[in-house]
Amino acid sequence: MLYREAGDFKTSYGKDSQTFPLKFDRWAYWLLLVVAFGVVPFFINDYWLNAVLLPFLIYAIAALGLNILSGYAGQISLGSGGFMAVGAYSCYKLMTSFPDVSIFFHVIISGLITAMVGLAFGLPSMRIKGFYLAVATLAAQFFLVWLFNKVPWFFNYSASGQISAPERTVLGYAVTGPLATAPAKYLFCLVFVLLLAWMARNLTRGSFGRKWMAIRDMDIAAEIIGVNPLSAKLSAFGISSFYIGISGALIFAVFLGAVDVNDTFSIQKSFLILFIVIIGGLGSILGSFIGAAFLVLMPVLLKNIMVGQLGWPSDLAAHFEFIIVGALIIVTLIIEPHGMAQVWRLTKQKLRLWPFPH
Amino acid sequence: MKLTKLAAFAVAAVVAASPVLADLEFPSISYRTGPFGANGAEVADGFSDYMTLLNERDGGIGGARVNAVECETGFSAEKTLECYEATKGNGALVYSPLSTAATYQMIPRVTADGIPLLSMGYGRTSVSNGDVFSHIFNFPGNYWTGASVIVNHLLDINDGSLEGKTIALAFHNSAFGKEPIRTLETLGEMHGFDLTLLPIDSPGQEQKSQWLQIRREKPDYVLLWGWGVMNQVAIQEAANIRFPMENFIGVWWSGSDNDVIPAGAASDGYKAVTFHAVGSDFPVFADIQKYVTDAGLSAGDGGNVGTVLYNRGMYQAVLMSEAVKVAQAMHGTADITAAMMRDGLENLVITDDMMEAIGLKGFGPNFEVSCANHGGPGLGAIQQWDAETQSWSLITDFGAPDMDVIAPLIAADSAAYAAENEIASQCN
Amino acid sequence: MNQMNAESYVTADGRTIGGVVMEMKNITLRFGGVTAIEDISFDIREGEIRAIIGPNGAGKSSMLNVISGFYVPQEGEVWFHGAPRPKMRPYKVAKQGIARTFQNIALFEGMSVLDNVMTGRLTHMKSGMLSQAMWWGKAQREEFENRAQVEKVIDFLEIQAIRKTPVGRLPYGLKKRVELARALAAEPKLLLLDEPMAGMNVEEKEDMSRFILDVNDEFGTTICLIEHDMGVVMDLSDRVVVMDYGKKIGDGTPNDVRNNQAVIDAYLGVSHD
Amino acid sequence: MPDQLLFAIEVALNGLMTGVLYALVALGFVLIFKASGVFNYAQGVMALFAAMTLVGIQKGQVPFAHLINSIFGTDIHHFGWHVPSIIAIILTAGVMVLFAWIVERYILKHLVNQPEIILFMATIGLTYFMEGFGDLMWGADLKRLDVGLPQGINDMIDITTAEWFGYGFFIDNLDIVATIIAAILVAGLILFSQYTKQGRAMRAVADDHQAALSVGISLRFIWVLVWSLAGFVALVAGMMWGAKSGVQFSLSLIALKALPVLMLGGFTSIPGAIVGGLIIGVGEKLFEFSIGPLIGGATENWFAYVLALLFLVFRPQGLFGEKIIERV
Repeated sequence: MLYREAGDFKTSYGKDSQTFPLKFDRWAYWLLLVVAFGVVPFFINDYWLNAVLLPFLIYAIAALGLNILSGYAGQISLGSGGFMAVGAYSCYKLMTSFPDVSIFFHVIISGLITAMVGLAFGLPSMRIKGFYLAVATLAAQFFLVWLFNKVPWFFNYSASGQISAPERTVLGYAVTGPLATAPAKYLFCLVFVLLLAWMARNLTRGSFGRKWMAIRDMDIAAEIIGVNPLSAKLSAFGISSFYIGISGALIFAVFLGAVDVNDTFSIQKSFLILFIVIIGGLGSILGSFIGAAFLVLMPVLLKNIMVGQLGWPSDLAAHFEFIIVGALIIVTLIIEPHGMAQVWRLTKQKLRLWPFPH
Repeated sequence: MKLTKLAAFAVAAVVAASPVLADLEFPSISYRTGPFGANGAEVADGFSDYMTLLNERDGGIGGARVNAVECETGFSAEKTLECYEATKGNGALVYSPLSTAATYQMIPRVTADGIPLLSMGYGRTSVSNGDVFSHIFNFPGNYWTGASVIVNHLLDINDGSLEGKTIALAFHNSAFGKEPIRTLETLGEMHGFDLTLLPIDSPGQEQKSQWLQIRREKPDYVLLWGWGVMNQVAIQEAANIRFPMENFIGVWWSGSDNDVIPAGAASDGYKAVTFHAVGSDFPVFADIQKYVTDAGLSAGDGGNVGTVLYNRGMYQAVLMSEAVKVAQAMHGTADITAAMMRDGLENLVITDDMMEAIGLKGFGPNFEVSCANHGGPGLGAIQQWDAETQSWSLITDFGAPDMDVIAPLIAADSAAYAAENEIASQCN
Repeated sequence: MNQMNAESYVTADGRTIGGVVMEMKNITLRFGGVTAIEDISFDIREGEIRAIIGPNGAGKSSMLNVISGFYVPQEGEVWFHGAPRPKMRPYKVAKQGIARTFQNIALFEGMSVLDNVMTGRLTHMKSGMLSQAMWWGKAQREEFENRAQVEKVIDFLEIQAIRKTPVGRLPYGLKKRVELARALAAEPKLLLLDEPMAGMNVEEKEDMSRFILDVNDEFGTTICLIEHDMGVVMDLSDRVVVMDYGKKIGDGTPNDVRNNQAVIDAYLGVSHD
Repeated sequence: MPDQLLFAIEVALNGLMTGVLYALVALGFVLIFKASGVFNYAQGVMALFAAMTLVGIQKGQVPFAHLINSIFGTDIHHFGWHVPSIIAIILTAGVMVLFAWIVERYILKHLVNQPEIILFMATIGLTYFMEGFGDLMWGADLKRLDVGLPQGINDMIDITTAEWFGYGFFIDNLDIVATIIAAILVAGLILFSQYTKQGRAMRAVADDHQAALSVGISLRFIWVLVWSLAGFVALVAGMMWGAKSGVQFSLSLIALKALPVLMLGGFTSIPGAIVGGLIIGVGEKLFEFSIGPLIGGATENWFAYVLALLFLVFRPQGLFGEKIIERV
């Protein structure tokens, strides 16, 4: 009976549309924030911060973005990798052209630039639907990667075509470059995650969210009741690209520090983000986080268990990793096609009734 | 509830994964899966088998056992980073990611963490300038010396003049493939040959356009700067258009058994530059057979012994272990640290006597590493494929590259890096 | 408001019927070779309940789609508020105050009842993306004002209890009611109902009829509806258009229509040749 | 510039041939999508798996040898026999039928009535699974595929065209063979779907699931059937591409080459897949030939997609689709 809603009455519309309608959830949320900001960066070792939590946070941002587009507005995109590259290269150009401006703004502006590019590639969604659109977004993926590989201006004419992030500081702490400490990088990303998740939540519970979902569920009916499909789809593309661009900028500047566009922003990345969204749950903010945690943690766990604990040869372990991840995706889809967020929701519902299930 | 259990398990898994300390840690960042897995596996086998040999035959290096734990990356820069973060805290002595893209990412990191990195024949060429790149080594050869050795070979067979010749460069459209362009352009101006650039996008499964162009324009020579499936397709397509194989020369990453075998007899005569010898005709292989393969300790299925890439992985292990010996002697302890390992690499001298003692006489050139020169002399030889015997053979001696051309390029590129990252001179 | 047909009258039950709000002039609609609507003209007056009836395939739904701007007729004009309506996308038509329901329920299945009804208010919500993302005063205020409006509709249609239920889980009759709620939430000037009682049992039909009459009565909403059930139509509507095979075969009060020979033939199935 | 024209013709001809190879991969997608509404991303990895299995059987490789050896400490690799190509091909086709059955039994059956995106994701999951499974079963090393397909320049065409135009055209023998095999394959598929009971049932299901069910056609059988056919198409595609580049991981990436073909030709049209393949093949080769040098080359990866995208913007129903009438 710990987890209950009885007696939790709402007396205003504001309270009724709260993110966490239950008091227990609100407490859990604030506690989580305190832990994330106050405990994690100081008590977790660098490996977990750098190799697990950083990608988790950054992919969660990308997943939030793709979830807005695919989960809320129903437009499947396989171009996330290309849009991330836009964010990364914008950030690089901004960092090197305006070294005196705070990296914080560079990242935001990178997101805005990506949003513009996203709008351009979102235009065909007026005419093309479903899988055709999904495949069409691959045009963005391949074209953008080719562009960044080809035009030397984007990588400041460096011989190898790679870009690497110079050192930038926030409040005196380096967050990019080789001397940045793991907690600083983690906190920098965490701020973005928090801000963007909060914005995503606000957008999806308001009239934009309803427009997107209306287009997703039945685009013709949505148009007839007054939703402008062009602005709804394009706003979804724009916002989604904004998120994905920011995540691309963070991957480049904070997480990896240097990027080769073929490798980091390949189509595999697009699939990874889509996986995160689907496994986590389409149309769920929480799902984006669960999915990211699952797909970032899972390979690390499998590797540590198979190679570290069982002592298998690393190639066998790698093959099994593919097999297990693939099988888990299939199994998850079979058991709960709405993703892990739905599992979580159902569990909570059961908990509310516990221990009196009837 | 479920999640906490999972997290607890995760922590347990990671803690248990940390190996016992006081060994010589050589994290082997390898890829046996993914688009380049076929190549990565051979290199990793060679590296791992030699390290195993040292443990089994000599009880390690200077009495300290070697612990070469593999970490699979699938050729992904992100997984490489994960491997790096997972292993660097365990006393890792030196890294070698076998990927140019990953090397670029690791250069600032390992420098900051004080761990040396050896990118043998790949990575950023200008790291040869140890004055700027204190922790990065790329002996015994790099892309620019490789390109120069190839051009020298072409000069040799053309009686010293390439005036009016045309050379096409088919390159992997990435950081790796673009590396030699500047050197080749400079050499082209010097020797009067025309350079045609043919970028091929990864993975390079479909190259018909490029090879039709080669067929039309009939360049005198084609150079190949590829990796993985791109090489196999290129050699097959060259055979299809009947491009003379002896005029087709690859970099050392385009000169493995994997690259020529699929084309069968048609690949006979294909050439590649290399910085170490080929084949398994060296005494050390008998030891590997005895102590590793027969003992059931080989890293792969044992089928790769003696291939070009296996030898390269082994050579890397040889050079690293020799550097360990130097470091042990310098600091008077068997249990060296990464900083000592850096000193060992920087003071490494390879002589004929050493190579003979290892059982690899004539396997690689002699060279010296110094603070200013982390790249060695960049000697290279040309190997040629014989499809009938399914074997490579060296057709030239190890020759020197044109350092007059390369040295200024290295100086310029490293100076730019030093300025960008505000690095002071390391050697004075 | 209406220049050409300004005379208004009062019905037997005391409602005031105003001038012509919408006029269809010689509408012809073709799909490829098939003519769905052929040269049909009729008008809709302010405050009235106007019905379109006819057998299956008569072109009734197509007519409604023309009014809501989803189909563009090849010939003819749609006059709204005394002026020809230019060709425009359906969402703009909706913004002019025309709301509708659909024959095969077109609710947004992935959303709750409340959110579905809230989508009906979208034409009234203007706050920008940034202020919504920040949940700033204006966006929040707008949300709550519209929510209050929606709650009125929810109360009116007596669907308070299912407010937070996903519509996918609702039974058919309730879905129809939610769809009506969504249309009403838009506070339309003209409400189009496409077979609002199709597939309902007698009790549900009675409920729905009462809601339609109440909407018309309380909010003075002009209603144009398509219905199969002749009895219901005759009870509800002020005037009736009868269609058959894309042509208009009758137009007038229920009584006029009931006595029209062509209508009787169409409904009793006299052969057409 | 008559030379340029000749070159362009040569490039276009080669593009046509490459287009046939693209169409082969696209065909597998179409078969499955038409009959089951599944957008099967695993088609590429199926081609890889089929080619690996073919080589494995041919050379008498022991499946899962590496796994067995590491668990039991044994050292087995080969059975020591060599299976003739034709028998190996038949056995591989059998394996692909088994694969189809397993996919239906353990995946599709549990995902009936799920939205298309879920089915699509399941096939990406299947792709991951098969990548790992294939490597585990046959090893990740590079394998040479030799089933006796001819390769290299066709001398007759070279000499004849040299006589006619003064410039000998390059046409690869493998491409000619691939074109012939593709033609036979398509003809066979058409005959199968027109004149056999199973074929008619397949078409019925493609037309209308519900109606087909109501006349007693077993949907599950049809699904196994189309997945088997797609597996067979994958085997052919794997052989053709494998002969070019050896059998290894990158073979699975040919799926990416088939996607723009599908956009152009439509997901449900077999003629669309073929014509789309040809258009993409010729288009990308001519673009690389004419515009490529101006903008730095290596345009082929994205040009096909952009071409398909532009085409769809102006004709959303695809090449052979009928004009879409929207209803509410």
